[in-house]
Amino acid sequence: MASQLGIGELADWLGRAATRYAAGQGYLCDLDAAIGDGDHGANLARGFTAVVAKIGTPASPGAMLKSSGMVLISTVGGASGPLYGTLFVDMGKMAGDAPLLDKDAWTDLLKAGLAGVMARGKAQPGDKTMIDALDPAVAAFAAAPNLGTGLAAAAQAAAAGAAATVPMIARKGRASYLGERAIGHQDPGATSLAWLLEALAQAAG
Amino acid sequence: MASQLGIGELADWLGRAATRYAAGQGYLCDLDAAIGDGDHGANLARGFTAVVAKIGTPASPGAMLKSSGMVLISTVGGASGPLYGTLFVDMGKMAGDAPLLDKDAWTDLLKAGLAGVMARGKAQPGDKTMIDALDPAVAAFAAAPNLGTGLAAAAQAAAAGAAATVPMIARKGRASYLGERAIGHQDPGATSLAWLLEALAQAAG
Amino acid sequence: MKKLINAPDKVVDEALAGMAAAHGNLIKVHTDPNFITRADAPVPGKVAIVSGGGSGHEPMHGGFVGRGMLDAACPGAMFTSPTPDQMLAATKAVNGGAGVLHIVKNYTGDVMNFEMAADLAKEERIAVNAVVTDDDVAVQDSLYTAGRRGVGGTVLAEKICGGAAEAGADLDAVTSLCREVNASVRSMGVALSACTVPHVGKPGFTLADDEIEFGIGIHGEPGRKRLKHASADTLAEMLMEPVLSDLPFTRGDHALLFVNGMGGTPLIELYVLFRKAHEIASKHGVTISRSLVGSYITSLEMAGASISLLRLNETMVKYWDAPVVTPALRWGA
Amino acid sequence: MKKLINAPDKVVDEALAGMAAAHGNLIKVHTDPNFITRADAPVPGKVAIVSGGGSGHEPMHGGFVGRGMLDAACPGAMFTSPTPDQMLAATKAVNGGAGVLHIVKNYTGDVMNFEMAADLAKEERIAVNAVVTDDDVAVQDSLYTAGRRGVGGTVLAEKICGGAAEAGADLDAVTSLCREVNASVRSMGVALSACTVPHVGKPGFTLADDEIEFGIGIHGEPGRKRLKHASADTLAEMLMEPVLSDLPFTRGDHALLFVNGMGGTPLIELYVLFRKAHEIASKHGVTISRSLVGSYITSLEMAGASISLLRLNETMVKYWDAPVVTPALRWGA
Ligand SMILES: Nc1ncnc2c1ncn2[C@@H]1O[C@H](COP(=O)(O)OP(=O)(O)O)[C@@H](O)[C@H]1O
Ligand SMILES: Nc1ncnc2c1ncn2[C@@H]1O[C@H](COP(=O)(O)OP(=O)(O)O)[C@@H](O)[C@H]1O
Ligand SMILES: [Mg+2]
Ligand SMILES: [Mg+2]
Ligand SMILES: [Mg+2]
Ligand SMILES: [Mg+2]
Repeated sequence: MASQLGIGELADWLGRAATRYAAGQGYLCDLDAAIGDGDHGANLARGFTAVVAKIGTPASPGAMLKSSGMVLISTVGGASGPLYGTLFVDMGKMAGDAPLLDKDAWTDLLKAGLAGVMARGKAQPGDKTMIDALDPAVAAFAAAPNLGTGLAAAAQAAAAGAAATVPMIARKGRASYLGERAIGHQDPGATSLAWLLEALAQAAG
Repeated sequence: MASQLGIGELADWLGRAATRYAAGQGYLCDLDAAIGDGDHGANLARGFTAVVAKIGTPASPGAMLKSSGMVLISTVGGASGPLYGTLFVDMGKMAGDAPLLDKDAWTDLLKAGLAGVMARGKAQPGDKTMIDALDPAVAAFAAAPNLGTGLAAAAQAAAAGAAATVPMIARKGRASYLGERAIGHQDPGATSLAWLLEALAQAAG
Repeated sequence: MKKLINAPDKVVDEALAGMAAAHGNLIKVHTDPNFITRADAPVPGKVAIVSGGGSGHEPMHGGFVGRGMLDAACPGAMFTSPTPDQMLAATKAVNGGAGVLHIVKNYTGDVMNFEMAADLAKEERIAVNAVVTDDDVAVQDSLYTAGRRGVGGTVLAEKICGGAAEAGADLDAVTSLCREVNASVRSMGVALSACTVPHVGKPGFTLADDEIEFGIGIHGEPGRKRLKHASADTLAEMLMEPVLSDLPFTRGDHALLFVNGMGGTPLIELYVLFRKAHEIASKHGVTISRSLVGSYITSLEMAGASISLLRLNETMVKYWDAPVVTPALRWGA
Repeated sequence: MKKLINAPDKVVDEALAGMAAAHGNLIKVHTDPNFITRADAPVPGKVAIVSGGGSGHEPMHGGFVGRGMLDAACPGAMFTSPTPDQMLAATKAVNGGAGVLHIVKNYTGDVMNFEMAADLAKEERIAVNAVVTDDDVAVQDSLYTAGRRGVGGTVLAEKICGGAAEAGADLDAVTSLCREVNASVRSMGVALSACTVPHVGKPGFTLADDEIEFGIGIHGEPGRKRLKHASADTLAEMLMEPVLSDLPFTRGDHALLFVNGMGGTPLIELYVLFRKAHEIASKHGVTISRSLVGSYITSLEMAGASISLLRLNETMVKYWDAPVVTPALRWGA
């Protein structure tokens, strides 16, 4: 397990995410059909497939993250497009030109991404959105001793956060239209975000 | 069993027919759904209900038959409206002003009705239409010794004629669009015509 | 059966009341007997056009009543041709002294009921011509059938003849134009699902998930054959082949392509079908110079579509383009 | 799933190709990114109106592009809001120098994507205003929801604002008219069946034969509550009650009544519903002086309907009546 990640690991991450979304899109769509409009899996599969197809050879991890975010913004659509797009763009901006990203850099990146998504979508923890996976993941990562344990902890926290959305009433996104009927269903965006961090942990080592 | 029928028996006949169509409209619609458009039972139920509602106290059997035919023409619609309407109107014309109709009169009436329906619809026996019930019924009636046996024989022949439509390919009406797919289904119009003659036999005693 | 209705035997009357409430500026709804006339009928000196048929095909025909199309429409019970008293009353109401054309779709019931009405109208000294439309290539026109059915081409005939009548053409001219349109158009349809006639309460047939009915009419009846479902492009080929070869359409023809929904098929799918039908026509050397896409002649909530192709001449184009102001078709004014 | 399509991921592009083939005289279809403009865009000196949203709602919005309504529409993937690059490209393509109004239905995705596009357009010095429509009374507008959804009222806003823009109103005037229409319209919908998103392949929910979803949006999602099916008249009461009381509409109001089909409901049923809704409005003292009946904002093949009621003022009536020449709405020219 490396103590820093470069564009090779990032490309691996995005590839793993794309594969995961392509394979699991039916499951995510089912989650979204229950409390949304049934397209979340297809949206992300389309977006990350495009990211991988257009990835090229960017100069730095930051450039790769930014351009991936732009591709997501222009291919995903829906609520998750601007949100996932902003996550990547804002992480990319924070990464600057650094060729390699260590634990501290990743802490900054993840915090910037979280802040960006929260600014864009105005959701708070507990609103039954992807924030419920991302927010605890960022906290768990920051608290971990090193990059490897941090990414593993982040993935676990995100999965736990996604699971914790089941009993929630939604206050943002389509699921909020359902009121109490949203109870008992896991949020698709929180789930897909947990998958993203799981892919990152795998790519890191 | 009377040897002549007057407006009392005719009113009874029309009432029995109306009741029969109202009760059996689902069955007729099912037959029609298989090889037509599923409305035959509803058409006749609507028409004969109107006949009974508007029957009033006509001066003669002929007047009653004619006005019933006019009501059928203006309430049934579809293929069966003009055909059943013509059947009654032409029987009524043949009946003239006679207060009572005996076996010979009924032979003329039924022949006139059959001729009218065939002129209007241009169907021949074997085309899988109501003619396949009416034509053998008229022949059976004419061959019988008296009114009572004649009406019973007519009802039986019509029922047999309707049953005999099952293996036919239709050459008239909607069922003709189906080609060989019409084989195996009994013609709804032949069936309803058999019911009409059964009601007549019952009304006659 | 789940429908937005109150009772099966009230659907037609209540829908007519709804049409009257929604389109009072364009049409007038008459009851007992039921018929719809354009609001300004009769138009003195103009040939009047009357059509009609069973209900359940909306917007046809009531939605086509108005300036530049039909003067009157007679709605029968669901999928049941209207009765002669309706057509007689409508014919009298819209007769502007220049005669009346009955446009009748070729179904035994429609033909007989319109015939009886025309006879009655003639007794009242109204000049009535009738044209029976029969554009459906799914049925062979032979001694062994009731003849080809009138389907999508009827809508085109009503629009074009309406334009001609509005422009002052006389009864014989409108009549022969109607015959010409009917002779120049061919149609074919496919169902992906059945429909449920309200008073029947269950679907006219049942299709497995991978089955379609090919060569359907417009009364929810099964078609010529049951086939395996296929892609939109394949279905477009299967629909266009008999349409193109029957007339036949030839290289250099200009045509109007009408992709019609059966009632339950969303518009986006009709455009997918249109795309391929247009491509097939072009490959065949037929230029599509006019188009119509939408659910105009329907079978209640049936999923499916039909394609009609009309070989155009200058007169037809002129009257197709002419202003039309009806609830369902409207342009140019 | 049985649809007239070739492949789930091709539906949108192929339908756009079909629209281009069918309506080349009215609209222009651009690809990569996807957007539709009126054929004569940009119109110099005219405020341009851009809308958009997920596909599957046809004819909205692409069918509303043309003179007197939208200058451009951006179709997203099925039920998925379009992306900012589409709105940016459309905005640039139709900008005639008088500014661009974005009409955005209130869904998280649509709002965010349009916002990003507006930011980018402003960077290119195009004046962009945005109005977010939210006429759906099924959702409570509160801190606990994403706010009311934009539904049927959006169609009315697009028509009326299109009329104003065509008549030369400036960007601020068109913008405030749009806000006013949105503030004056309320809508409510009911589903009798679910719809199937092509790439999902199965219905979004399942209803028993006697169940309905009440208070639905337009994305095939379940509604506010599942209820027992009822007669059309009862459903009309249930839909009209919250619509009338929310604004509230009061005695003496003049209104436009829009009965909209969700895609799979036949027109005849919409008229049955219209009849009762009209009667209820009248009883409430609201005069229905304009009407719209048809499937204009849909959820694929979903069976069901929505009712929108717009309190009219003179300006709205004037621009509602103004000429419109689009594939789906057309009158007066
Ligand atoms: N305001 C918001 N902030 C953060 N996440 C949100 C917000 N609104 C929605 N989401 C997330 O987006 C997910 C839905 O994404 P998706 O289905 O792709 O978009 P749409 O709802 O437009 O169809 C939800 O499950 C939720 O996690
Ligand atoms: N040309 C014809 N001559 C005699 N009977 C006919 C003819 N065409 C149809 N029919 C009869 O009419 C019946 C159908 O009647 P109905 O369903 O009421 O009318 P429609 O076919 O218009 O829906 C058929 O079953 C057949 O018996
Ligand atoms: Mg979604
Ligand atoms: Mg029938
Ligand atoms: Mg019928
Ligand atoms: Mg979506």
